[in-house]
Amino acid sequence: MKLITAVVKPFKLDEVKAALRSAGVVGMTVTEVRGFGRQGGHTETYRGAEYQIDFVPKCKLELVVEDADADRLVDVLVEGARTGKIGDGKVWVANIETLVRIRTGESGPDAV
Amino acid sequence: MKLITAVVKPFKLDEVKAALRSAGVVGMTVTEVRGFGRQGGHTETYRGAEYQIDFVPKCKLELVVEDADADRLVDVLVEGARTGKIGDGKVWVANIETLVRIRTGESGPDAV
Amino acid sequence: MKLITAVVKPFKLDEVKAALRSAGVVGMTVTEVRGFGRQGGHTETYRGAEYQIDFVPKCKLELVVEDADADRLVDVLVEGARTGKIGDGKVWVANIETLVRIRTGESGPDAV
Amino acid sequence: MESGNVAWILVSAALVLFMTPGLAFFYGGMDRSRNVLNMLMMNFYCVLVVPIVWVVIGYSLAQVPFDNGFIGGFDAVMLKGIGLDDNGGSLATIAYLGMFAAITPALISGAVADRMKFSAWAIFVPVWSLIVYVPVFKWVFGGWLGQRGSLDFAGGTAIHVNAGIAALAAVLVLGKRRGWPQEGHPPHSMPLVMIGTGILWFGWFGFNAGSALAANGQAVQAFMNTFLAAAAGGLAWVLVEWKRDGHPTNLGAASGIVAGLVAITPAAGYVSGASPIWIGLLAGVICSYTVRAKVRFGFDDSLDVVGVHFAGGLVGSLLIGFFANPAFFGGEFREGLFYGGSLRLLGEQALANGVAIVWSFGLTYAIMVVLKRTMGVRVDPEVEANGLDLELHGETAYHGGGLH
Amino acid sequence: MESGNVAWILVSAALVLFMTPGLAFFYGGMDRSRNVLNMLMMNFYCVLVVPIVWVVIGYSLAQVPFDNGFIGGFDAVMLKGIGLDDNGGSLATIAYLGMFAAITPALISGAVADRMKFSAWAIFVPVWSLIVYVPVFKWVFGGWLGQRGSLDFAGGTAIHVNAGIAALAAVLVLGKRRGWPQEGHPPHSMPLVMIGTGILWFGWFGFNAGSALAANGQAVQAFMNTFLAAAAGGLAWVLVEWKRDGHPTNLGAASGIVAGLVAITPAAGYVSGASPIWIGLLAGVICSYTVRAKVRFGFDDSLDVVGVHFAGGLVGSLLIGFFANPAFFGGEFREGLFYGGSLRLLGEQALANGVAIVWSFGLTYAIMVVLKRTMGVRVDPEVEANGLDLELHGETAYHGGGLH
Amino acid sequence: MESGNVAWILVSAALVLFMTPGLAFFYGGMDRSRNVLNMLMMNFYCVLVVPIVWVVIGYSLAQVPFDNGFIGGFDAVMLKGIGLDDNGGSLATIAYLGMFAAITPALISGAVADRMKFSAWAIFVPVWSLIVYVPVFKWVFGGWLGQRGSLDFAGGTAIHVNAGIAALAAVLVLGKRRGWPQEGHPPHSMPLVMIGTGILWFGWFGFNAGSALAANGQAVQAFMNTFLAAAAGGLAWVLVEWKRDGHPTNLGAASGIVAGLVAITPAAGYVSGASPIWIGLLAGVICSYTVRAKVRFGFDDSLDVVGVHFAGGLVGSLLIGFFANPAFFGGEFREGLFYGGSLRLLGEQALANGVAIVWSFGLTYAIMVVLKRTMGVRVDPEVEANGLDLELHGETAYHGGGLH
Ligand SMILES: Nc1ncnc2c1ncn2[C@@H]1O[C@H](COP(=O)(O)OP(=O)(O)O)[C@@H](O)[C@H]1O
Ligand SMILES: Nc1ncnc2c1ncn2[C@@H]1O[C@H](COP(=O)(O)OP(=O)(O)O)[C@@H](O)[C@H]1O
Ligand SMILES: Nc1ncnc2c1ncn2[C@@H]1O[C@H](COP(=O)(O)OP(=O)(O)O)[C@@H](O)[C@H]1O
Repeated sequence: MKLITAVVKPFKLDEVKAALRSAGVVGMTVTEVRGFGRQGGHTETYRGAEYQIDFVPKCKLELVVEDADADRLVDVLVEGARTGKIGDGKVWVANIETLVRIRTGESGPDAV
Repeated sequence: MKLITAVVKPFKLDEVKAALRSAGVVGMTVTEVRGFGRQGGHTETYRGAEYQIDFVPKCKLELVVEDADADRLVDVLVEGARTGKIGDGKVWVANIETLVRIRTGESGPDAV
Repeated sequence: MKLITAVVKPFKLDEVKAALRSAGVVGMTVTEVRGFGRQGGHTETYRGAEYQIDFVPKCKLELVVEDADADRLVDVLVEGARTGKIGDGKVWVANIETLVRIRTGESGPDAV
Repeated sequence: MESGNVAWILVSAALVLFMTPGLAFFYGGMDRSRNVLNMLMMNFYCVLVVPIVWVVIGYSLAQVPFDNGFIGGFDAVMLKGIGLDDNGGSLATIAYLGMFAAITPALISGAVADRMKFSAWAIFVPVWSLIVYVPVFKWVFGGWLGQRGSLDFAGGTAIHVNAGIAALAAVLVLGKRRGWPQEGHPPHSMPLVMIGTGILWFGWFGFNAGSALAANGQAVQAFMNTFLAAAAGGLAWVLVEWKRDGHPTNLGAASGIVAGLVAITPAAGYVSGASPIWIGLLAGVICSYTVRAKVRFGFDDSLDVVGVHFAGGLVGSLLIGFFANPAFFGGEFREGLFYGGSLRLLGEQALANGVAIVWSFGLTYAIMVVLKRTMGVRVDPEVEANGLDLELHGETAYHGGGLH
Repeated sequence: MESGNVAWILVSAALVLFMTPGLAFFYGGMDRSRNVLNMLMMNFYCVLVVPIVWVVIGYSLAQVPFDNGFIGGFDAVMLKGIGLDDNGGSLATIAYLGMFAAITPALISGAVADRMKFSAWAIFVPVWSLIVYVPVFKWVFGGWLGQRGSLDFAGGTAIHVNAGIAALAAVLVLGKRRGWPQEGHPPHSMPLVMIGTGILWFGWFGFNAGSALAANGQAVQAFMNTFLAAAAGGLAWVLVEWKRDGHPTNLGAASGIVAGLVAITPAAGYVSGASPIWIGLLAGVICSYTVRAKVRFGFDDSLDVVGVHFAGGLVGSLLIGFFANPAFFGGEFREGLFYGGSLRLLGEQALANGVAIVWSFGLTYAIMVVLKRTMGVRVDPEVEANGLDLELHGETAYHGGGLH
Repeated sequence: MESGNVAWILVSAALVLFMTPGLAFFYGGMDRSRNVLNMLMMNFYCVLVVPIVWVVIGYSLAQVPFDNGFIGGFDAVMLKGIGLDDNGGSLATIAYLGMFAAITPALISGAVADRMKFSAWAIFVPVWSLIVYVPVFKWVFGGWLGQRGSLDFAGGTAIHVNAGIAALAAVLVLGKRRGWPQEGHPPHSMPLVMIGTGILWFGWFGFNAGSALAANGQAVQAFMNTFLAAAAGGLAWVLVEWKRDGHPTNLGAASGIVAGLVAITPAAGYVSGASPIWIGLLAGVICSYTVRAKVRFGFDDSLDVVGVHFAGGLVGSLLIGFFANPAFFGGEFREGLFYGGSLRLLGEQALANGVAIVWSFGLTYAIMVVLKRTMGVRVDPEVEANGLDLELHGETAYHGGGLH
């Protein structure tokens, strides 16, 4: 099975979620993260002193999916998260060995 | 070596931690995450307007373990996290190549 | 490509970031996490009652890098994060299959 | 003026000043975490600019000469001629009224939340104060509407109806938030909302009971009315939503408290006995429904300024026509219907509010249109998406952990 | 009544109203983030329902006729016959006392935190107010206990001991929280606790010094005592824990401040000089130990209502027997032991508290048992595990980031 | 004393007490989340220890005998001889002044944030109060500096300049924070900063207008001045930074409000008309630049106590030399330059501040050096890195989620 990890802009989360759902995804896990990248950070000024904030807020999605679905879902994800502006984020895919559903103990594709 | 990732209900965290500790685990990393799944979210009502909150709070555990321990620890984890109710979460296992202990630079099983 | 994951002490984050940047890293993703390990937690006392806090704040870094850079960057990371005191954290490396840049759809090393 | 009265006016003035931060937290807690500072800033800005405007020219236009029914003049510009005789009584009153001038435009900020240019707000506030607030204030307190016999003890018409309808005009020009009403935005910090609520109620005793401008029986009754109407309003809203939506909520309690306070504001010095309880209950029930109007009619009043302040203020102001009880106060105003009065008082209340509504709606709309055509009133979609705190103010509300 | 006195009573009443939100934040900050809104709601609910109960019937039962030693009557139901003569003095006092009625049951909420059904709380509060609070209040203030010579200036017996022992009765019926005492739950927001603490101390000046019902010398001394006892209580607790537990903590400072305030409450208008410092120090030290009783004796008083309010109130009330100083006040009450008095005053203090304890414990226990048998008092284990905010109120305290 | 005046002093005293928590939140919000509790504790500690020190010995040294120009004595130790005659007037004043004594050292805490040993702070506060605050207070209010004709209405010299320059001395001994000035630390919670700001402004009405020690015309003018100077200060700072840095910020508004309040403090009872607006504007503009001095001159004044309180206090105090208007008040003090006065008043202001600066800087430096040589004033680098909350107080500000 595959673990798809995506880092996206926070305000795109709802759209991405909706797109994935339409594509048949029934589960995923999301984390608030901070990204460092080409987009660069921003400057905040407090009492005239500038603070360089390098990390910008992002959302990280993790989805375990069946091998066969991976490519298609990566496309859906990329589609849904794209604004075309710098900082849209990344998607990467890794192989995983087992997936277990805690409630039932089922494993493999049945556990998705 | 293996990376075990588990998404569990927050109030089960202490129990899971205790179970893993008894099973010999000496280290792990935990993240507050939000889960989307069959459990569904919930509705909050503010001034009579309903807000659908799709994401429910979960805890994500990550443990790097020796290959030989992986299966056993997955079982311990599943055992400790189970309530039998929907939303208990998932466990998945991936292969990793190196593990390094920053303090000493040790790597491989010694670094766990 | 490789996914380098590192768990480090929060106050080392800036140094590690700077070191990685000098080593040519242009992107990474950071998460606030809590670590459980040999370092142990601490005790807080509220109205005379002791609470054992097992989890200590850590920062988790994730970097997707080209295969050829992985070892070097792990070294840079370990170097930058080390204080020599217990609790300095771990680094592990996993293989990943694809990396896609959402903005452009580029994939593989070009997407880093 | 007796020292006890001076003390009471000063305390009341300090309490009303404290209400603007309270309002900021009430609104700010309801907002999303990426816009909370913009919300706080819109409110705090009002207490920075309005006090200056008020003493430089506003007070003079609003009051002096006192016998002019339509507008004051320039005699008291920059407090000219205001001394400390009468133990400081008149100056204390001017300071006290300045607090009201400051919080009134702040009320509007809740409606325009999340999308208004701060630069436009910076112009809107002083302009609105002078050409909307000041005349309505004059007409109601001592001017032609007041002289005809309409009643407004502490600013139901002059403040809540006025700001509430202005909020409607403002959002009609401004347009809806991106994604509204499909996307919901629950309060980012309910404890902050409740901090604001506590401060508001506390401060409102100064707002209402202070309006007697003396520590006397009328002040005491206004105090008691403020206590009871707020409680009744909160209780009513909580019970309605418990039945209707299934849960008694903190935001319901807070909203009902504010609705009750708004409704009792015009009536506080004119009603007695169980009347404040009825007024509070009615306001709580009614406002728990009027906040839904925005979705039905499609105007995006972000934090329900229309549903709470306009509706609550109007309810309270009209209910004076039923509950006014001059005999109790030994006062020289008309009886309400329940105390043997004719429809005349209710008619005057309707007229006064009608005039305020037309004036405020029309002129606010005009100000917003002019601002829109000149400097623009709305932030870019990207600014809206990224959050106004960072984009407009270069600040972030919360910085946690080691990530900075 | 002089305007200065009216002003002082009104200010004091507003300050006491502000204390209930303050208490909500003090308790709410100590709670976990998934139950904080339930805690706030339990407190705010008290200021919604009790004011109505108080003016409709409570005040009348508590006071009128005044010469009845056991219970008032129905003469002043819905404020019947209360006018604005005496410059509003009597009505001001009724409003002021209404604030006390509202905060007293709110104190209990800290004990039952995290597991009580809100519906049961909604019934408990008005019922408890009428059958526990009102009689004890009557007996202590003007009724038979007061007539015998026991002293309670601002509600040590009538409020803190009363609510504190009721808290014990309530948790005995309610049972322990899931996981208690093995699992600990540190405060989810110490800044919120300290906001509550600041508001409480600020408001307590109205609570204590306002109880003189005039801006006179006794009020001033009560004010000074409130200042010093709170400081001494906080200092004592901090020093004890610094020595004992190794750290001076904010929660210790806050708890000691509250303990000092509770202890000085009954004594504030009867002691002078260095006495408030001693009372505060003793309360701080003693309460820093009594909060541990719950673990030893196994009753789950979540936020230490028994350890702080019952213990602190009792300490302060009994210390009157030592420190009362009528000569200083020119007052007609008995001397304490340190000022040449006999054991009589101490005896009366013990009797008054004993009576309050028995009545309050017994009836509170009975109310809780009836509620338990009828509607149930405890939420389901799953509700407890998931948090009361979401389950009972359909709200979440904090919504951050882009995840909603 | 009339009841109205007693009421006003008591209210003012309560307001000033409330300012110390307000200051704690103002500073605490600006701090990082791992040091916020240390910051709160440093502030709250002041209201625990100073009240005791004040009544035991401080007040007596600071005031009694009144005709001594240099230092009081031991006649009023532990309030000896202070009764309730004059309706409690003198005791009320002592309580009121005790609030000022408590907040003054608290001001310094902002400078030493993030690195001072709490044990050293615990000694520093009472020692500093007695040997720095008390003499300066005496000299300025009724002592030789005051007798020469320098003016300080509510503590510009005695409190803000005094604490501000002491802050400088303290950080010179203490040294810079690890990583400063390269590493920046934005405020961890701007809403907390704004809660503090709201409370500070609210309380400052008691600080300034209360200093008239009566509810009279001078109090009213001081109130109006406090209102206008704060508004003008906030407005000025916001406009400067909007132009200079590109954004109008909440922290700018808050800082400007405080700067305006600090500057009007010494002048509040001596200036009138548009003067407070000018004073506020000047203070806002000047302090928005003086906060930058620390980076240029390399002293690490963490939260800008020098830049705001020292600079603002000095500006306000010297401006009295221009704006003082005795005719308006019917008062017996010298005219400022703009009201026909000579340079004499300005000279006296300069002298008084000069003396305060030398005394305060010198002795504070000495106290800090002694503490450094004996117990040490600075935490270990590791403690600093891990955060003072956990290391010194065994507490963590926020506990969220299921992770504990
Ligand atoms: N090599 C990387 N490894 C992990 N995360 C990355 C990497 N590069 C970028 N990211 C994440 O993706 C986000 C967007 O990347 P950025 O370089 O800013 O823009 P873009 O993806 O449009 O080129 C970053 O904020 C960071 O969270
Ligand atoms: N395919 C998936 N990939 C990643 N995380 C998942 C996936 N499916 C579920 N999860 C996580 O597991 C949690 C529980 O899943 P859910 O479907 O609600 O219940 P159950 O595991 O009992 O079937 C979700 O909240 C989510 O965090
Ligand atoms: N086996 C593991 N899997 C995942 N994370 C781990 C593991 N062991 C330790 N960690 C993480 O590394 C951090 C440091 O580990 P710890 O054992 O305390 O010290 P050290 O790495 O110096 O031996 C922990 O807080 C935890 O976040």
